[in-house]
Amino acid sequence: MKKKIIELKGLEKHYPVFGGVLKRQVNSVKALDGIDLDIYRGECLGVVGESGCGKTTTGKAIINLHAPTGGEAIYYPEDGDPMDLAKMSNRQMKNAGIRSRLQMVFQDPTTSLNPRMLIKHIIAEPIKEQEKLSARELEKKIVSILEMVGLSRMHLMRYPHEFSGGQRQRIAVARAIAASPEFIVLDEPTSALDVSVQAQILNLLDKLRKELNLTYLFVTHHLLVVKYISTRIAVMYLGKCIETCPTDELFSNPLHPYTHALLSGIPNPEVAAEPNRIVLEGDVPSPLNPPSGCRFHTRCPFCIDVCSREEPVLLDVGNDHKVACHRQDVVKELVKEKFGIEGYF
Amino acid sequence: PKDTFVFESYGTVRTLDPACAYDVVSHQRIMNIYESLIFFDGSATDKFAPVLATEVPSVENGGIRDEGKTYEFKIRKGVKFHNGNDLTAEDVAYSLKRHMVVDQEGGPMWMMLEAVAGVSSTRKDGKIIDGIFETIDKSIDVKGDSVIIHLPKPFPPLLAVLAYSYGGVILDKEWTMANGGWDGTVKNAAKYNGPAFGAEPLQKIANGTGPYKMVKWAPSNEFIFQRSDNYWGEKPQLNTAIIRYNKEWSSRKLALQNGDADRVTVDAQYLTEVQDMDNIKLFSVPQLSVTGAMFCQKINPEANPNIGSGKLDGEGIPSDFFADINVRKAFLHAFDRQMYIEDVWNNNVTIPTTPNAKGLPYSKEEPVYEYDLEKAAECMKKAWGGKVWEKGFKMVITHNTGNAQREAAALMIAENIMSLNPKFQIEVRNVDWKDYNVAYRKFQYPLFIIGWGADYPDPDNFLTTFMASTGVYGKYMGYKNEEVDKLARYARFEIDPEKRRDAYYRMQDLWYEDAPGVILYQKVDHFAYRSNIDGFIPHPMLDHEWENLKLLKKN
Amino acid sequence: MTAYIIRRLLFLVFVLFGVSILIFGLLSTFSPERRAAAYVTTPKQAENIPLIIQKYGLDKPFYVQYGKWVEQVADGNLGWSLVAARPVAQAFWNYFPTTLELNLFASPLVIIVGIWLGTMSGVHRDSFFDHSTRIAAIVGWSLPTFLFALILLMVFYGYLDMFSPGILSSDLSLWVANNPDKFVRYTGMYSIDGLLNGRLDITLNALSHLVLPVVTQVIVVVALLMRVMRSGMIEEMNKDYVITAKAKGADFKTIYKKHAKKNALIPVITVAGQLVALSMEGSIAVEVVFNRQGMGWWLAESATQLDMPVLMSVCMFVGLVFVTSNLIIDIMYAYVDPRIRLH
Amino acid sequence: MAVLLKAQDLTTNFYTYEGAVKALDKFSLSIDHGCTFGLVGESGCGKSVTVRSMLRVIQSPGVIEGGKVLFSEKADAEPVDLLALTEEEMESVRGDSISMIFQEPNAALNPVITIGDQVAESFLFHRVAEMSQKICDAIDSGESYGLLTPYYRAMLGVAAKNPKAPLLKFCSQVPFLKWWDKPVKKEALQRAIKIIGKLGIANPEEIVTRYPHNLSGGMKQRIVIAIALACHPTLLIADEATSNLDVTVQAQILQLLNDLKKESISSILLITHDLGVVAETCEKVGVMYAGTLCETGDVKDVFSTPLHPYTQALLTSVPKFNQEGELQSIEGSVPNLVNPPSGCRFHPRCPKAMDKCSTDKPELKELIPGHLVACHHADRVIGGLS
Amino acid sequence: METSTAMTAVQAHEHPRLRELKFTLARIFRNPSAVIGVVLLSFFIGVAIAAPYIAPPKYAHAPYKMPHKGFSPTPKAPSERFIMGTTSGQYDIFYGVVWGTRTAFKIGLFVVGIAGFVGITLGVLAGYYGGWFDEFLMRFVDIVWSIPLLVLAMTIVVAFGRGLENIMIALALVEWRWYVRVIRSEVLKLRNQEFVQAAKLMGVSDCKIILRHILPNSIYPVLIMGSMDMGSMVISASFMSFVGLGAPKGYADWGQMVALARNYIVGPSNDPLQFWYTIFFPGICIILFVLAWNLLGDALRDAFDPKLRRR
Ligand SMILES: Nc1ncnc2c1ncn2[C@@H]1O[C@H](COP(=O)(O)OP(=O)(O)OP(=O)(O)O)[C@@H](O)[C@H]1O
Ligand SMILES: Nc1ncnc2c1ncn2[C@@H]1O[C@H](COP(=O)(O)OP(=O)(O)OP(=O)(O)O)[C@@H](O)[C@H]1O
Ligand SMILES: [Mg+2]
Ligand SMILES: [Mg+2]
Repeated sequence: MKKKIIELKGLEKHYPVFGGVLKRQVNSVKALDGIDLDIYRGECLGVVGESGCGKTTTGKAIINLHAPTGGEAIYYPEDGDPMDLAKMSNRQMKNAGIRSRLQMVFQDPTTSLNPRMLIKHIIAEPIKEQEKLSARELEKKIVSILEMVGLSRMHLMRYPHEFSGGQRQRIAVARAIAASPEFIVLDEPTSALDVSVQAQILNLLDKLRKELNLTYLFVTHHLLVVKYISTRIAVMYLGKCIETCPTDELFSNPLHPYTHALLSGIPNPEVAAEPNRIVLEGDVPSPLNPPSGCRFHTRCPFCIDVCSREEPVLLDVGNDHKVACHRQDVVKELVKEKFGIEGYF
Repeated sequence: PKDTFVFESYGTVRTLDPACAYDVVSHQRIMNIYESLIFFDGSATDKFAPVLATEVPSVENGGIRDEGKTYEFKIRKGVKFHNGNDLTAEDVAYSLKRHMVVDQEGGPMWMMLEAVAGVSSTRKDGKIIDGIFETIDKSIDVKGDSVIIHLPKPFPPLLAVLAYSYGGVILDKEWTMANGGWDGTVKNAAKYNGPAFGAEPLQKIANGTGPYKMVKWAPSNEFIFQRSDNYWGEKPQLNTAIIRYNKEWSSRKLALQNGDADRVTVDAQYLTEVQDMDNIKLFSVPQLSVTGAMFCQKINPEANPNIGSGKLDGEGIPSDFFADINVRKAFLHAFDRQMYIEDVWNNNVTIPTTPNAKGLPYSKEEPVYEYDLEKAAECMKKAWGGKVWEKGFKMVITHNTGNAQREAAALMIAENIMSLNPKFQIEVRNVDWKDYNVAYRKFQYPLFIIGWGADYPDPDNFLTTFMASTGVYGKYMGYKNEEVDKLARYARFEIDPEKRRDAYYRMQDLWYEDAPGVILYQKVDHFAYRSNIDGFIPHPMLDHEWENLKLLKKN
Repeated sequence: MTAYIIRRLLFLVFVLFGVSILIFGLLSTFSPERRAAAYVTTPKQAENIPLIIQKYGLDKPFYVQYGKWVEQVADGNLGWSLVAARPVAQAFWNYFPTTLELNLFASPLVIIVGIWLGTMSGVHRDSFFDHSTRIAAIVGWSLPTFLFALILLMVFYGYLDMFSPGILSSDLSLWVANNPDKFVRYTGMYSIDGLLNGRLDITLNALSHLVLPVVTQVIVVVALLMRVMRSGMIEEMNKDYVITAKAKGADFKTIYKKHAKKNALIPVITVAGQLVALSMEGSIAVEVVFNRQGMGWWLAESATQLDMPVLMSVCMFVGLVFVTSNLIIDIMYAYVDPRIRLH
Repeated sequence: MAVLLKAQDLTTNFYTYEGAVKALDKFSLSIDHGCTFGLVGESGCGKSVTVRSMLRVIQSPGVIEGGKVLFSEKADAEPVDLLALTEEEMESVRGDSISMIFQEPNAALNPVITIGDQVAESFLFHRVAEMSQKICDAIDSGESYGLLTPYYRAMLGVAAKNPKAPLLKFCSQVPFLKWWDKPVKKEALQRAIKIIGKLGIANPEEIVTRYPHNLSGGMKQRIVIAIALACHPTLLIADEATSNLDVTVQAQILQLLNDLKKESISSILLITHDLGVVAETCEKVGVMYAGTLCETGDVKDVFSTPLHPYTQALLTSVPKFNQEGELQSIEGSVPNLVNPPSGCRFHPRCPKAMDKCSTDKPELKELIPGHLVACHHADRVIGGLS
Repeated sequence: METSTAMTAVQAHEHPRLRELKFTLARIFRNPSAVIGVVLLSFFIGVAIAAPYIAPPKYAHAPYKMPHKGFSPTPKAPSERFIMGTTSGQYDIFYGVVWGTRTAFKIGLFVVGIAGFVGITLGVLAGYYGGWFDEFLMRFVDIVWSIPLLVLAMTIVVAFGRGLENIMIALALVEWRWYVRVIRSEVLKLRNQEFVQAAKLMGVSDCKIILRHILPNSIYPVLIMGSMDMGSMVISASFMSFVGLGAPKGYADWGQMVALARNYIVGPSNDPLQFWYTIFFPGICIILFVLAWNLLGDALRDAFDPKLRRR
């Protein structure tokens, strides 16, 4: 049985919105509105969804970069008792020795590296936080990490701007690894990169995960990328997780209408016949006032009464496949009926 | 225009209420609108001409009686105030009393009170003195067309006080009361006593008998006079006069040069710039105002940055540093009169030898401690048993900001003393005039430079001020000589001129002997007119802010 | 929007309170004697300093004096100005119109000239025009205002005998003083009152006295505006929407006038507050040199004569102007930039 | 098929502080009438610069150094060189014959001008004469435009003949008189509403009064498209019209472009770095690398038998639907265009590079009919193929 | 794996910091106005350093006192003895100009130093930690902000007393508000930057984050402002001298000298330019000094402009 590393129970993150004469809180952006998710050791969990649906927020909330406003994020260390990260402060995490075990790699390598620090110092920073090393040992360690990500000793004494985007992302990954983490949130690590470089990073990440036994939360909106790298996928919509299942299962047997829409929207580089598309109407509703009931019902082509009234729960339908839809059992037929789509291969 | 006179200057009027005004600028405005019983005769300081009185009282004409304790003024008839009311003896008596009743804090009424009640204020420690208003009320009587003043003791300067100071300015009783002035009763007098600044009822209104009316007073901007139609005397030639505020010298100078102003105030240091100007008449008028550098013989050692360590250890001076006459003499020898006259004043000044400047009664030429650095050094060597010379000292000399002449004197003394011995270190610092006033009164300055302008042209006003231990400056010099104090008290009330003279001569001798300070200069004011203005009569008590408009003629 | 304005008004009250405490606190570092000395005009009066202290309670603790001051202010009594020889509140109306007049003429000029120059040099970047205006601006910026004012005074009044300092020529000033019924001082500004009373000569005369002060004021303030406008223009001209407009077939003039300029104005508005502050500062030197008795002159004079009630009130007034103008600027901001919503 | 637009040896440099960025180096390309042409390449390879150079809307410090852009609006007409036109003539081409959709809908719309105004502008730049004529006719047939109708009639009469008449220019400077074009503006706004409505935006009357920030990304992109389509251009250039949008929205936009093309536009130049989009929507494709075109031809040909090593690598480095095994990656990174590699710009990363590659710049050669490639190896590859 | 920047290959042996410095300097000096600025500034620095040799003081303990020969208020034209003439009070203009350079630097460095230090410290803390301290500080800044520089500075000088030291203190007490605001807004931007968040994730302490990540990245706008301020503070100080709150007469301070010369700008009618030297020399010094710093500041602004920064 796979071991859990992190378990989210109704995790919530609301960003307050202020207004009125006295600038009191008048509303909140429900960026993350009660999400349940298990993450297992050694897996790469892809999180997909539209822009603004709360993917990044999930990642940041888990590792407590933005303290969650509700729910639990339970971390199961390899040895020792589980702890609820959502209730811990940064300092507590540091004292418990788990701060550096949860890391993050950001989307834009340009802004995630301090432009005024040498690569050497950037990578040394997390190492120094963990152990005292002599200068020589430190350098040795840095070089070994650099080599792990495909850079070399000659890059030590350079500034980030002297690197290409792909190299910078490697450095960002190297820095994350240098903290010897167990779990890394990868927030669209390739979307700022060139197509030709994207593959390098994806391969690197995959290699590192296997070598170092890391767990990834891979956030992206590029479905083919998740398909390539993830072992399991969670689909999000408006601050909710609506479907999670192993990668292959998702592409072969999607259950949520939104997932269908996502899959059908992927342009296929393989030259094929005219594709059939599920073109959704309208835009994503505002997370300030999310729709009642099923959040997708405003755009769902198969919406029925109950959808706007009741919020569907995330149901396990077997095969490690969970979905939150009132009509999950009939969606496939409906799609076929209405759009003539049978599969996405 | 032809009949308009424009004068640019930088003085600011504080108030038009004669009971409260105590500065030259206000004086100028008031005295061209109001009139007093008598005024100076031409350029004289000791001769008077009748104005609202028909004659100047004297012992000869019986106006002064009872060995100088009773004065009688006959009031002129047919004089009208600007508002049309007639002048009566009642108005005169009311006015004289009213000023004293009002007696604002820091006002000029101490002179009249001194004469009439023998005190310098209606209040003591902030409380009204019992019975003072009765005393004031009783001291002035109306008898027919005459007003009689009773003094408890003879007071020789009384005529001068009445002529120049505000005590003699005559108001319209009816109008004053209508405008919230004293209601004339002793009972209510306390209510009108000591008004706050700006709360004086006549502060910005005026109604006099004078040749000019006020048309407009925009403070610190312009003051406009207009000839009064019902003036009793000779009709002045100028119809209007504008006195405009202008502090920037360049701008004033250009105004004079371009003919936009008929007269501007010229400070001494700019004299040369005006001298060569075309179409300009320049008068240099020595004033009854002397400036001196005074040594403080008991400096306040508390938190005083001006005396360094406060000890004679080369890093400061002790608080009684100047109590040693040798130190004082050394400083006096360090003052280079010749150079001061030439450089600072362009040879255009006299340096009186004593506070009783030339032009004052009983002025006497005393010897001076001539400029001689060797002698200065000698004195210094003797001072404090030679300790001064050996240890050196450090101190600060101050002068008030913006006065170039005083600044030069301070620098000169400081630099000359410093040249005696490299261990002597003197810093010259400027201090805002108001702070200066406060500080020297707290005995903060080892040496302070300050001037005194006559309230009335009498040696008393100068010698007592500068020398007596009760005098305004004598006090803060910490200088005390019993003989001086006795002479000063005695001479003030003595009416025999011979005896007075002897007393004042002796005091002036003592100024030299005791060397409590040095007189730096007798102020010279410069009056620069466009050449088409005639009629200016110089007067040693009417300084550069003054202008007697009715005398001027423009052609 | 309403909530925003209400909040800003509350803020205004807060700032005024803060300013008054601040200035009062600063001025109460004076010893009671020094503050009493402010009431003294001749050395002879200085005798009475202890009495003055007592009378005005100058030796009381800070909060007592402040409380008393607040009480007075609530009564509309801002104190007595020595310089003006008037109660502060009254004197204010003597001086304020003069400053207002100066800035009334200077500000539009500053805005027009600054925006025009900035736009032009931004659009024609690196041209001769651009370089020369930039150099002029930087030199103007480096020149002390008062020095510049004095030089103008020397050249125009000294050599050419034009544009005399002051507010109004004496003959007209006389006429006005003598005819209070024929010439009503509606606004206190001669240039405008002249028009309102149908006396064009007075207006012209007042304007001729305004030429040099306004020129000085404009030169002092315009440099900043120009610089911001220029860089805004350069930035906006490189934005994608300009390319879009070009791709639509827009001509150059439309591009910079309609598209870029409006956007470039947005950063200009952010420095508008600074412009207001600069104008207030500029007014001091201008008024002192050109002998115009306005607020700036009053302040300078009060500072040198320790006229504390004035310092206090002028600071409060300046704060008031500043905060209100910032409020107006913010509202303008929201007007120019539809993305901003005030809340 | 007739050639609509042909770029020859287009060279564009950006003179930056670090030196001249040689963004386009002898770039050549041709687009036929009625064809959807996809231009692909990774970020920074010069796709946007290409089209901006063609339209001559390069931002400073960019300078078009040389080349020709031959454009023949009518299939049989003599082509004109856009780079040789005067600025004024160019203005009438832009937005009318050729128009452009920009990469960033956020940046491409002026934030302080209303949507309606921005869309209507296109008409005001190119259709004043026509609209004036229409209004004149309307007035002549009795329609009233308020009190000023006679003034409008007179002025619009002039405008109908020559919208750039000096009289009109003069009047536009004068207060009050400058309102002569009010009816035209109104008409332009009407047209804007119509075209916005056509793009599937509900409630266009209301939308035109809004500012860009009130709209969602998808809507903004539609507005940008509306602006480009306003005057029925012969060539529509879509510069990554969908790359910043979400998958679901991207689907909407692509659908829209497809529909529009069927209806009206003759040709589309679609720029993207998403090979999937090209495969689905285009007939022809050009692959760019570092400022040069390395391969062009029919989509099917290029994607099934890529001849250029870069194209080959690119195709294997993007994850595909039925991806199996590891992704092949191209080693190294995109060159800095200040100091581009000599010879073939791809040679430092090319697995097959030989000496010649680093010295000689390969020409674009038509090896298979309709399939051009710029590579010294291509011959051999062809040989291998056959 | 090699970035293709030729530069890195050529200069790889250099220490990267040196390389960066060179690069920055090269960018600054590419701007001709910066060159002018730096040349002017070096000249002033040279004069300030060499002041005791160029113009030996009369009293070693008071070198800022301008020596004077006599007391005459009328300035005297340049002569062999006084090569720039003497100003009112017969002070040697040349001496004043030379030592005034030191005064100018003193004013600039003191004001910018204090204001910068206070402003940066408070601004960084407020921006980084936020909370009540930030709230309190910013409300206080709001209050101080609402009074223009000169007005507030004048009030402070009045309260503390005249003199150059007090002017400097007053200006510093007013000017810090700018630094607080500028640096705080920079810090607010940086605080949510990803590299700062990354550092936090690694458990780096706040103190190190501030010193290593926040300060080095937020200091540039402050540098630019500081350089501009170096000049403008001299102008502000000279304005105070002009109003009459400044250094005592005879103190070697350009502002004081200009203020002193104000009455001689217009010479007598027959020779209007008679006293040109009284205003010209100190005036030109002020202008050039301020100009130098402004040019430098402008060049820094260009050089550090993030939009132009190479990626
Ligand atoms: N600091 C914040 N303050 C307020 N609202 C925020 C903040 N960060 C994010 N949000 C809001 O929360 C919602 C979710 O944001 P999030 O960044 O998690 O989306 P995302 O799925 O990562 O989107 P993208 O694909 O664009 O990165 C958005 O509506 C966003 O506007
Ligand atoms: N304004 C500019 N200043 C300097 N260099 C520029 C400028 N605009 C573009 N470039 C350079 O020109 C090259 C091509 O840029 P271009 O925008 O055409 O790329 P692109 O292919 O459109 O990329 P993307 O997919 O990111 O839009 C880039 O290397 C870029 O650095
Ligand atoms: Mg995100
Ligand atoms: Mg592009």
